[in-house]
Amino acid sequence: MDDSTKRLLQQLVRRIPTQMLKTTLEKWGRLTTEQQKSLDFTQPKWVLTENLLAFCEENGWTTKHITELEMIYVTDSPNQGMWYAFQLLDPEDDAPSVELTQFKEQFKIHLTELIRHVSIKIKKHTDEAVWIRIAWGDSFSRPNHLKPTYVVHHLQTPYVFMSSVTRKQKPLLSQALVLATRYTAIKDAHLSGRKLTAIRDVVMKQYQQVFPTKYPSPLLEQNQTASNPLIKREQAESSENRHQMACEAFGYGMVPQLQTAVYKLETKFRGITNKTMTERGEPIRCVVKFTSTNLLESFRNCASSGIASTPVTPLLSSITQKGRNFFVITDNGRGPS
Amino acid sequence: MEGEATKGVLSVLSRLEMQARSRKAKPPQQQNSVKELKSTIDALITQRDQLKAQIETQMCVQKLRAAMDKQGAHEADEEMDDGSENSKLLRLMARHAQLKDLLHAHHLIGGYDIVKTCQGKGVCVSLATGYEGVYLDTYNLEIDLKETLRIGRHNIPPFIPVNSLAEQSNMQTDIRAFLGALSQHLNAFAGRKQQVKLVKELHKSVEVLETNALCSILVLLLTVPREKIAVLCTLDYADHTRCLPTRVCIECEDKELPGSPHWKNNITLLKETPVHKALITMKKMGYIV
Amino acid sequence: MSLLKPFSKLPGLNAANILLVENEEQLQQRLADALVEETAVTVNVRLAKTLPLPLKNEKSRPRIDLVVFIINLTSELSLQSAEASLKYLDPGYFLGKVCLLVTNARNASVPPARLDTVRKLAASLHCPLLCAEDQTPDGVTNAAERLLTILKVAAGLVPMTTALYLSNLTRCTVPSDIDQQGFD
Amino acid sequence: MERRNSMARTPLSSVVAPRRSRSKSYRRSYHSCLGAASYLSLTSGLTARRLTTSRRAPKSHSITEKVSPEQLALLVKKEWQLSYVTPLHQFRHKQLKSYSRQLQAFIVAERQQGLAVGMEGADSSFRVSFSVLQGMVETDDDAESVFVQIHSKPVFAGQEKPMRSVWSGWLACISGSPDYLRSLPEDFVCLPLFCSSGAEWLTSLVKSWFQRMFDCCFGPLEINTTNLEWLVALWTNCHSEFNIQHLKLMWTLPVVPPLEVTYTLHPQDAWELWRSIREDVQDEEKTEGGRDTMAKDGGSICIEEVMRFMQALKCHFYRHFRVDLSTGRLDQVSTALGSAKHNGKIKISNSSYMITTLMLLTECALLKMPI
Repeated sequence: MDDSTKRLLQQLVRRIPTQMLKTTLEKWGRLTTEQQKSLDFTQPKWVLTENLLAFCEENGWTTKHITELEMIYVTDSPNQGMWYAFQLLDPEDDAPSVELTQFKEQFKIHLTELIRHVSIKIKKHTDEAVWIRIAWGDSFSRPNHLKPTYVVHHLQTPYVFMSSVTRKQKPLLSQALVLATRYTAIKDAHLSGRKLTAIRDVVMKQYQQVFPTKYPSPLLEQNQTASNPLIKREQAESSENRHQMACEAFGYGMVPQLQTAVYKLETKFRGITNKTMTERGEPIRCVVKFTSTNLLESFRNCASSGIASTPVTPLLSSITQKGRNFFVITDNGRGPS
Repeated sequence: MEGEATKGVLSVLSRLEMQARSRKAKPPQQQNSVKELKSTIDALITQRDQLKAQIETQMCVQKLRAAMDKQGAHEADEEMDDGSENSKLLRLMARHAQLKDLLHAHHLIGGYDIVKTCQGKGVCVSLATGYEGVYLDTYNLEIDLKETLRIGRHNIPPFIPVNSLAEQSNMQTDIRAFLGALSQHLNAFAGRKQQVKLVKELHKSVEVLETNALCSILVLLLTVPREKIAVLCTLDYADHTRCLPTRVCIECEDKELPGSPHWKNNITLLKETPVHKALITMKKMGYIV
Repeated sequence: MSLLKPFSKLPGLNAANILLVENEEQLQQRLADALVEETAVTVNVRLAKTLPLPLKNEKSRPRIDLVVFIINLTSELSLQSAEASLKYLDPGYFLGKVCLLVTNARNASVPPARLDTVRKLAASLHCPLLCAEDQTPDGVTNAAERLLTILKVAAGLVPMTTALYLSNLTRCTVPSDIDQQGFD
Repeated sequence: MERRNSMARTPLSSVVAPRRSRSKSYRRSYHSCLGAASYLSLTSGLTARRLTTSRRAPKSHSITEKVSPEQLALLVKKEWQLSYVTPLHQFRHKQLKSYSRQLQAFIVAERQQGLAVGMEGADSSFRVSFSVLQGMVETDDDAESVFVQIHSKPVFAGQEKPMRSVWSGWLACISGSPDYLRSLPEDFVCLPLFCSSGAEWLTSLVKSWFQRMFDCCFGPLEINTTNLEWLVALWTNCHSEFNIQHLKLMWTLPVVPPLEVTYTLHPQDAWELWRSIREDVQDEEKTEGGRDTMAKDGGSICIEEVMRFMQALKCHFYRHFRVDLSTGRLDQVSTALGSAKHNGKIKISNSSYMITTLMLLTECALLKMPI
């Protein structure tokens, strides 16, 4: 049990919140029952770490076992760190019939061809997604388990989600993924966020959307209190209309919790008042960033309260429609997507 | 007493005065009341004419519709002789009414329904899906009707290749083919997903080892009752427009079991009937627990 | 587009009708809930984001006795929208049947110039200017009670006082030093 | 808005006129209970609210000659929390030494009483130093700025371990309004602007000591939207001489959950927009014969230009996102010269233009003071 495993275990136990530690260890199942009982989770974290290090000694756990524990923790709480979405392009004709075992072998073969020192662990999680943990080493050093990269892929869907990956590792990983999924290319989907479930729902369209129907049932306004007969809203119809358009643009009810949206603008200034600025040739370069704990809900409230005028500008509604939260806008429409 | 009498005289005088004044005023009153009556009459007449015209057009449209339904749309056009302006209009109206009823009927039998949006510049198609009489999800797709048809907002999951379907069945010209293919894909997907759900609910003894988002692959772990041997059954739904697998393969430790006749017709059974029904019959026949 | 007239309809029996105009549509709902709890008089509350009011419910709308413009000082747009809405009021309302209600007056991010513009606006319209605190429930009930007193007078339910007389007492006046130009 | 309340007498109120004197007082008292009396009307005439219509454009005049670089280094690149201070009674610049000793004793005494209990680390030996920031003034009415620094060392640390600075703060008055400063009685010193950075408990200790010693009072000083907009204009104007690298503005929109908008402009584009707006305003003034504004050598910036610049930025934003930023609150402004936050946090990153910023802050402090 060399010290790299010890360091990995220490880092992992420090990272897992105490209330989750108990369930994660139980799921891992490598602790004997009395070892599990002897752990008192009310003690401070460093005491628990010492106990677990002792058990590690006793049970002779290897780095492999510890990475297993880490994977259980990460798959259970996927909303840590930043996640980036990538899109697979133009599938081969046998892409729809790629099977899990086939994908596993292909991915391992291709990645180890590209880089020898790498440790790969692939697991199918209950959410039907394939989780891959990659510990990178370079040509002469052993894989560094302290900074692994996680990749999540739903088979037969054109999307892959990656946690932080360095510029050097990205082309290798992309290459291996493209070959294993039998697609021909992969591109950055310009969608990132702290909650994996959120960016997956946006891309897989797994949230409630509102569409015009023949028999429109009035959408329930969130704050639809039992209206007292004495109180009448004069412009109820226009506010309902705004609310409908807001829901059409940003989804209805619980929406995926994106946190940010970034727009790089390079567009000419068109002000009604000063002429000099309008004739000025070059565009104005600026970056606009929207941040909120629940971005789509904030935008929806903006639109339904009238702060953002409706119908919602395509710039904002294309976050949900195109599944992106990074845009480059130039005067001749969208910049290089 | 004095009061009543004088009151009496005064009231009489005032009444007389009133009558005199009203008689003087009446002639002009009479005139404008007459004028009023005349205008109401004119209004009523115009209204009656309009209603008559409407009845007429309805009658014609009904006649045309009947003719159209009998011989199908095309021949009916030549049969109408007078090429006058309003007959073209009538024919158009009849055609419009017919299409509307057709669409409504199509929607009733679980097909797709189309509704106009944003002042006619776009259309929203709602594709209902169902399996074995149970209505499942409804998917919506907005199409912009500018010069070229463009797919706008939709909630169809990404593993259903909407764009490639649009190209294959060249949506620009033949939108019915595109919507038909899309509806087929969606219904097949909903059917397969429903089957997996039913397998998990009805067959606790059968373990679903693997499936994917598109439900185009299903790996089941079956156990043969007597010898408790595990059998791995993989169903591959390569054709995404149907709910039945295109390829079924069985793997097992003792090699010759997959070759045995029973299991052969089990495979054909799995190929022809939905998987949850096939499992029921296999259980009844005692091949699996 | 209907121009709101103060005396265009017959008043209801023992009824007082108030119109709350707020661009943000946040405080007006809570104020309305507090106002309708009044039992002595049946208070009808109409809520609007801006004026003019839609022609559609012209018939069902009772005669409005008091129009209250709610201005949130932290938002520049709130003041502009109130000023725009004022144009759609019949001049008859400016005889004691209009009131300005200002929130967040003590908020640090409010430039003093904005509060002065509101005070000058109120002074020029001869209408009272109330400052309300909208963060706590009792701040809202307090504001509702003060509106109720003005409403009762405006609806003519208080003997011996007319809306005009009350407005003359309560209208906002601008202290002279406000107009004094800068130091230099 | 010319003064109309005296002329537009409605007929009824003129009837009331004879009893005007009594009813006027009656109206004022009734009037105040109705809430129109805000804290504004309480301020005396002199510091009454006034709208600065124009300010001197910041010039990188050599502050370094007036103030020693080391002292400047103390003020720069650190985020200060702003407060206002009422004039100090019997404050002598000469007695700084004794003030250091008294404050040091006060802090140690408070520490022993366990007043500051929740304080992490057992620092208990302190050293306080008062010093004068020579030359940190603009007009001769301004009092010299005073800098306070507190060093401390954990108890059990050995002698050799150096004292590290745990708290610093300074009081300043940069071109305070002359007639206010001259109106102060003799033994009062006015240093309205108080900047502090360091442990919160130390800040409150220093404040309570000042309040006890010089009979003054402190209060939080926020920077409201107009002053933030002034800083936007003043800092953007410096780009011709000093590269401000970026102009970053942050708004918060009042929705649930609150939406933060960060609007970062390329410095050159921001500057060109600013320059074109200044030219437009100057052309208009030339055409309509213009008010007798100060010499228009670009020396001074007027509020009209500031408002137009902000309006142009918001309208550029509106054209793309169709969201009107004036519904929100301007929270923060930052460039390479420094950053200012609505809740009263200021950071000066470059000393060459800090005088103009400090003049603006001094004016805010003077206005916010209750007396």
